[in-house]
Amino acid sequence: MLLVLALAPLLTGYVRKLKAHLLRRQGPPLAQPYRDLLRLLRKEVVLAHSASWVFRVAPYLVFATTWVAAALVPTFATGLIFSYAADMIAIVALLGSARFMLALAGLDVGTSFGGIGSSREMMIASLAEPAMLMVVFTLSLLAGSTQLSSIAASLQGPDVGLRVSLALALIGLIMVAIAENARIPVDNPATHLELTMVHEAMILEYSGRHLALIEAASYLKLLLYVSVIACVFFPWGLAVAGQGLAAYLAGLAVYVAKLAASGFLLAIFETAIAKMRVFRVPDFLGAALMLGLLATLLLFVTRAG
Amino acid sequence: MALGGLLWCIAALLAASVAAIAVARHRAATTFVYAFALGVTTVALVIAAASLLAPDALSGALTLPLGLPWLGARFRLDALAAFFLVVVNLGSATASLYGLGYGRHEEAPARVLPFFPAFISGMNLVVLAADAFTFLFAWEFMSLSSWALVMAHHRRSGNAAAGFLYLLMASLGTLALLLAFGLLAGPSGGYAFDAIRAMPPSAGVAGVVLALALVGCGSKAGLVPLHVWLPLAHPAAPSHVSALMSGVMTKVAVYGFVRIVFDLLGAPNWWWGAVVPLLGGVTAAMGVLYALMQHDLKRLLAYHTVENIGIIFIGLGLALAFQAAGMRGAAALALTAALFHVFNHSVFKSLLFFGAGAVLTATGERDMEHLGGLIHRMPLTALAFLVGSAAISALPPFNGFVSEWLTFQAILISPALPQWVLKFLIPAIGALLALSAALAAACFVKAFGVTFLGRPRTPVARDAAETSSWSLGAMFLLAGLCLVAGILPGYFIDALAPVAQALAGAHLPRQHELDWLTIVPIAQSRSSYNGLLLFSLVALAAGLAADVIHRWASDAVRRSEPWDCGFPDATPVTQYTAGSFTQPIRRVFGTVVFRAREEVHVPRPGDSSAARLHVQLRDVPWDLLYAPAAGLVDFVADHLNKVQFLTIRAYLTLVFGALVVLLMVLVVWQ
Amino acid sequence: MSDAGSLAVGAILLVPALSAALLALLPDDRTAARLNVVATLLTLGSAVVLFAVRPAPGHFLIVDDLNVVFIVLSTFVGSTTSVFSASYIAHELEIGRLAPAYLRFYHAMYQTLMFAMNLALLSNNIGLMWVAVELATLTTVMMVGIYRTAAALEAAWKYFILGSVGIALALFGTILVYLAARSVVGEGLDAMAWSVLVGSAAKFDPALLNLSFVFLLLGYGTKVGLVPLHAWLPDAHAEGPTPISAVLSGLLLNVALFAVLRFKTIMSSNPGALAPGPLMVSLGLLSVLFASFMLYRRHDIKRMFAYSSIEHMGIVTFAFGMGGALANFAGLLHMTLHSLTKSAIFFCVGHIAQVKGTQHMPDIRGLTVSHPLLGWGMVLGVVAIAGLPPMGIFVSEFLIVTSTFARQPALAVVLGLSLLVALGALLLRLNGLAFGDPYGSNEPSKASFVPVFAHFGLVFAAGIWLPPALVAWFQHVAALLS
Amino acid sequence: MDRLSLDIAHLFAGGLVLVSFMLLYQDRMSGLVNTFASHAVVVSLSVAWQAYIQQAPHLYITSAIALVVKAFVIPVALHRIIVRLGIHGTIEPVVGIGQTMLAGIGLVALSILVMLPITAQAGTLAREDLAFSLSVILLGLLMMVSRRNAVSQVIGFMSIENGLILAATGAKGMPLVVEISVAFSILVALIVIGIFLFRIRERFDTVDVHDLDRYRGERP
Repeated sequence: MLLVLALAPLLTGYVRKLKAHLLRRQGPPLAQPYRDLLRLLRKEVVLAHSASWVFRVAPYLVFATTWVAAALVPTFATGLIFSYAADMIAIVALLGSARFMLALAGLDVGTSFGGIGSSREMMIASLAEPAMLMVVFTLSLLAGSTQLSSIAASLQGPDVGLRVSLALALIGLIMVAIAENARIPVDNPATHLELTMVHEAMILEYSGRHLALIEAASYLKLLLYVSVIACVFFPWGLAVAGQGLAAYLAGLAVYVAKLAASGFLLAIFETAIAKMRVFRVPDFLGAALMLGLLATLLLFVTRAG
Repeated sequence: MALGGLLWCIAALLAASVAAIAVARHRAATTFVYAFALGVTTVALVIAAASLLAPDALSGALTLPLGLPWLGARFRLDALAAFFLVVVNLGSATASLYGLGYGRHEEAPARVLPFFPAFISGMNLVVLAADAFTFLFAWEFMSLSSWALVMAHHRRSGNAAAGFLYLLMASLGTLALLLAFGLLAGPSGGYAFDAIRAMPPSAGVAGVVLALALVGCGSKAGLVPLHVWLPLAHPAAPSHVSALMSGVMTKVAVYGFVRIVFDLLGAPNWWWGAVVPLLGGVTAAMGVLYALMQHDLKRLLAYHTVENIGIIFIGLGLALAFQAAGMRGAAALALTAALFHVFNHSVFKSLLFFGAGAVLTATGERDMEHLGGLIHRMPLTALAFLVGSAAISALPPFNGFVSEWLTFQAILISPALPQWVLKFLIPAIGALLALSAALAAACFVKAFGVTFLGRPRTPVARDAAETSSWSLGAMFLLAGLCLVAGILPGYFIDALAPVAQALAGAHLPRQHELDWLTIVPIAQSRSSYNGLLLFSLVALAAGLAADVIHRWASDAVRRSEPWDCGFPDATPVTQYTAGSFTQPIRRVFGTVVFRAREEVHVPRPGDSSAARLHVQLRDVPWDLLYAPAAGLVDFVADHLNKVQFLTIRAYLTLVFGALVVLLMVLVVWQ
Repeated sequence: MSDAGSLAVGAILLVPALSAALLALLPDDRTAARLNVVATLLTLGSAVVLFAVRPAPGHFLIVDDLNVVFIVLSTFVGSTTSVFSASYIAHELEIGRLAPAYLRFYHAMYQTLMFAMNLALLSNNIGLMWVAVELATLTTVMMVGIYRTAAALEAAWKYFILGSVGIALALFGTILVYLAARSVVGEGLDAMAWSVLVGSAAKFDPALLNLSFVFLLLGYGTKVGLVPLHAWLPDAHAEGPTPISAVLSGLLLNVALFAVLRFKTIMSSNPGALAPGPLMVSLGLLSVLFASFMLYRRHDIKRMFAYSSIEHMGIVTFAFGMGGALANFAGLLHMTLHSLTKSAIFFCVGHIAQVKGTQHMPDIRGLTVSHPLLGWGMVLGVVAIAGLPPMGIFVSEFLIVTSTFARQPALAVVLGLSLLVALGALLLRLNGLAFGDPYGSNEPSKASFVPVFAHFGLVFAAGIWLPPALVAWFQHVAALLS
Repeated sequence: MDRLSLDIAHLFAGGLVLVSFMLLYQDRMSGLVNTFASHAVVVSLSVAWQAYIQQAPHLYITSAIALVVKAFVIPVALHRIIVRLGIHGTIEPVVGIGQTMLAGIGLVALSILVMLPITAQAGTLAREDLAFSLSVILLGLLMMVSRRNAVSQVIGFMSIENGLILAATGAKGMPLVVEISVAFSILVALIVIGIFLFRIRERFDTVDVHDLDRYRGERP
């Protein structure tokens, strides 16, 4: 658990740095996110008069749920302890509850921007979640399980081979990940332009430690998705429980490498693509949903063939 | 004997309703009736729970010399009945508890008190009935008493119409069931369920019966497109009655379906497993979309009932499909998921309606657009309502998630089914299910956020007052149940085992022996969920973070105006309203599902009048089914009505014509 | 034994006849009303005696299983109606709608009507029965026209014309039956006696029987109010005094139906004759369908319930037409319960119309608020007549629909749907009548609720529990009919 | 003797049908009433003949009643009414006389068709009589249906009664009760009709049933 907590900001910082480089800027140092968090933590909290306890509790819950969810993903080794506590559906649902709380918090103060944020966020989520679940279907139908560890394990197996549906699922998952993490082209974490912002609008009223927690949560989320993609579609080098420390270290190394690679790809993607209008997002995610469904159905066809 | 005890409870309830007629005007009547109902239903609840845990010991049959003389009124208590009795009496007990406080605000107690116990007893009778006549009698009695409750506030506009539509649809359902039982019983009139079980109908007849049962029970449960009455009638009743109707009566309808299709109808046919889940999926998606478009809190909840009924029917349909394919274990899983969701929905839907009732009594408002900021004035209600919202949105660690998770697991087994139609159909239904779950979350963010959060939009909302402690007690009881059933689902699933065993011929592996109280439907390697662990982990993490932060980092707080991206204007009008919240989703789905049309009237510059957004939604099933039917009746009535105004000579001509026709018939005959 | 029975029979016939004569002479209206009640109660008492002992069938009179049910029912409803009529007529006198002279006439006619109906039920001679029905028709015609308003006279005139035509057709049918019987049992009274006819009907000439049944069905069916012979019924109910509407719906229709049943038994005991079932089923179904649609456009409350009477008579005819032990049982039950319910409804309606001073439904609103007893009585009545539990009609409709669906699905579906249509109309009206904000005068009603709730109590009890003796009785009769 | 008596019976019965057709043909009030009188005469004759060939003296009573009441009393009364109401004018039948006649012929054919299957067991005499009386009844109904005027409707009704009497007397040995009832009913019927016409006269200018209908409760 601590590992993911430690790694998450690093990933974000890494992506930011890369983007800056691609834009010919010399971006913030890798450790910048850590500094942000620490500074925010030390600042005092400014609360609106109309804020209720929901507003104050939300950050902790958001952070905690996301953290737990991230910790449940087999990052560098399968069959970790507690991995049976929740399967992939549960993880998706956990993220869902985090979003639920956040959206409520966005509505709590009673400002127009919080409303915009929450409503758009829920609209996006209402499409992203089914898409995600469809991907989960594909994988679990393939692996005969919804346990991430066993999915990874079975995908490691030789009999999987290369499948159309897998590719589709991968694309779908990536699209969902982009949407869920409020990256370009769905959302832009770096802007406060009211017409376009979604995630930022929700947390507009936050400050101090609350903001820190939420930021941390979003870092974790990014990490979570990346590592899910990594461990499911590129399951090589995952250590299996009880193989001993060496294996764990190897797995860890491979894992970090994977993170680096995917972060790199993400950065390139983001710089290459422009932000889209809010009401194009449904089409985008609808496409993801369709892909997921298609993947599921194609699965039967390929099974049949 | 358990059954006898239950029947005595029912008799006591009926007696109470008769007594209530006499004493309704008295001031203490409210307390008396609700307290009595609370006591009796609690007893019934205990008996039912006991007989569910030990079905072999306590189940039994009984025949009273009532109803059809040569048949008698037959009652039977088996595992299925016991489970639904638990649901019914749990809901009724909490409703009575809530009523102890809520009933004080009732303006016309004489129109509520006599029918409340009658309604409860009617639902109990339906579940216990063991022959067609008693079943339908109780069924219609239930509808009738609830109709009376819907008509309690008959002076409020629209309630009379709601009651009319309700009773009409209920009678349509009863008619369908009547025909279904007519088919099952055969010309000899073997109305007893045992007799029907003894001679299961042929495949064709069974198909017709299934269709009739879908109409009959679906119209009561609110399957699309038979749902139109539900969002009108449920909110019209007093809130604790709405809770009963929405949370419990729809479950009685589900019971009727299960009893007929799983118990009486014999072996299912595979296409049943295609039709029923499809209906369920459509119902779920439509229901939640309707709900999103509502600004009336209670109506929104009613539409969510439609959605959850859809989810339940998905589970039931899957069970049928698996049964037809002979996959007993899978059938048991699907059935358990459906029944568990029945229980869960009854719990959190009652909770939510109680919350809505509290809001209603505190502010006199059902329209969310006039509420807001209530969390400051009624924090406890808000907390309970929040729990309910999380539960109905299928968020862990609450109970709603567990049952939907089980349903997903059942869907994931579907590829093993032989029929290609099902192979392709059921994952699509899964997509619908996921969609409706996500939309439900969105909808309850709206419901809770707009009602309780933000700043009050009207004076009534600003100076609302917390509701009575009785009502709060009822709400927190249910909220606690939501959490317990969410983190310790194993025990509940085990309790459902005998039901699944009886209906599907198999049951899930015993859950509560597993370490850490994990639930494992099929196999550890396949899927598992541990609510307790998740809950404790999250709590741990949150506590840890809070602790760390408050110890090492600052915990200073400064209150100030909201920043709002630098906008100083702080009138509550600028808040996001329910309408604006759902606008994106309306844009996405509305045009397809509701033929939604938005017109924005922006005044010309210089014109100081407010800009106006007019949204028009159309209820497609209504336009396609009900409006034509009503039009047809009107048309026929209009044209036949001319016969009322003929001359005597014309009437004589009718007689004459009849005579001549009959004589001709005679001639042709011979 | 049997002489006690014949005594009872004599009482049933003589008490009404004598009291009719007496009432015609009696000037004082209070005592007249009381005498009216007493007479009907006496008749009821002597009718109940027939359960215990019954005389041997004579040439003109007979008491058998079939008509005892009808007699007790009609005498009972007759007595309760007389109680109701006492309070109703008193009010009519107050507001001066009836002159005392007409009142005397009214009471005399009431008893004459009782006499005629009892005679029709008791007669063992098809000719005598015909005369009795004719007499009943004439008396009711008189009473329908008693208010002497244009509408009332017009209704009476229509009733008279259609009724006499029906009676004429029935007479022709009767003659045909006699002809059919004559060649078998020989000339004379025997050829017109039920007791003889039923036994030897097998040897009758089928063609004659068929012809006769067509005429009898149309003739007496006019009285039953089967569509398309129904035209007199709604107006006669709407324009006459309410007690008469109650008696019409509750009793006279039954008596006519009783006649049809008698001839049906003859028909069905002759193998060569065409089955009477299909004719009755089609006429009954037509009536149900037609009446349930006609309910929608009604503004006059009494006329609406008159149409509902047509509907229910259609149901009963349908049931008897379907035949079979179950359906016949249901038909008998339905007929009994319907006359109880409908007369009770008319009691309510009468008081409501008197309190509100109108029969025009749009002007009657919110009764449960302004007059709780009347309003809830109305609700109860509509619930009962619509066949919803816990009231008894649910039982009979349950039996009819289910037993039909197993044999003739299409018919059952049509029947069920038209019942639904009727329910819709009744509910629509009930919403206006009983609920919403009250409208019109709020003066308390000096109504006597004993008859109303006595009837509803019986109907309710029938819905919950049917006494085994009654059930055995009905089953026996049902077996006779099929 | 039998053969001849049969023929004579037929003669009367057929005559009655003929007169019914004449009733249909009439289009003036006074003429209509007179034709009805002759209708009654024919009936009484045929009844008397039946009484003769059946050796049933009580039938003579019936024939006498028919002769007195319907051939004289009622026509006179009707004439009075007509005069008082001032409606000797045309009767304005709903459909033209021609079509009415054709319909009548159809009805007669129908009644014969209906009677054909009846076995001779019931006695040819009865059978033929029945055919004729049925057609008389149907024609009477047709008359009631095809006339707008209350008086002519009453006449149609009474011609139906005549048909019934014909049938009843044709039925050999039928007990007296029927005749009494018929006479009785006609008597009462006349009283009632008289009362009604009187009252109606009070309220309306005409007895045309068509006008009465305006006074129904629910005309929208």
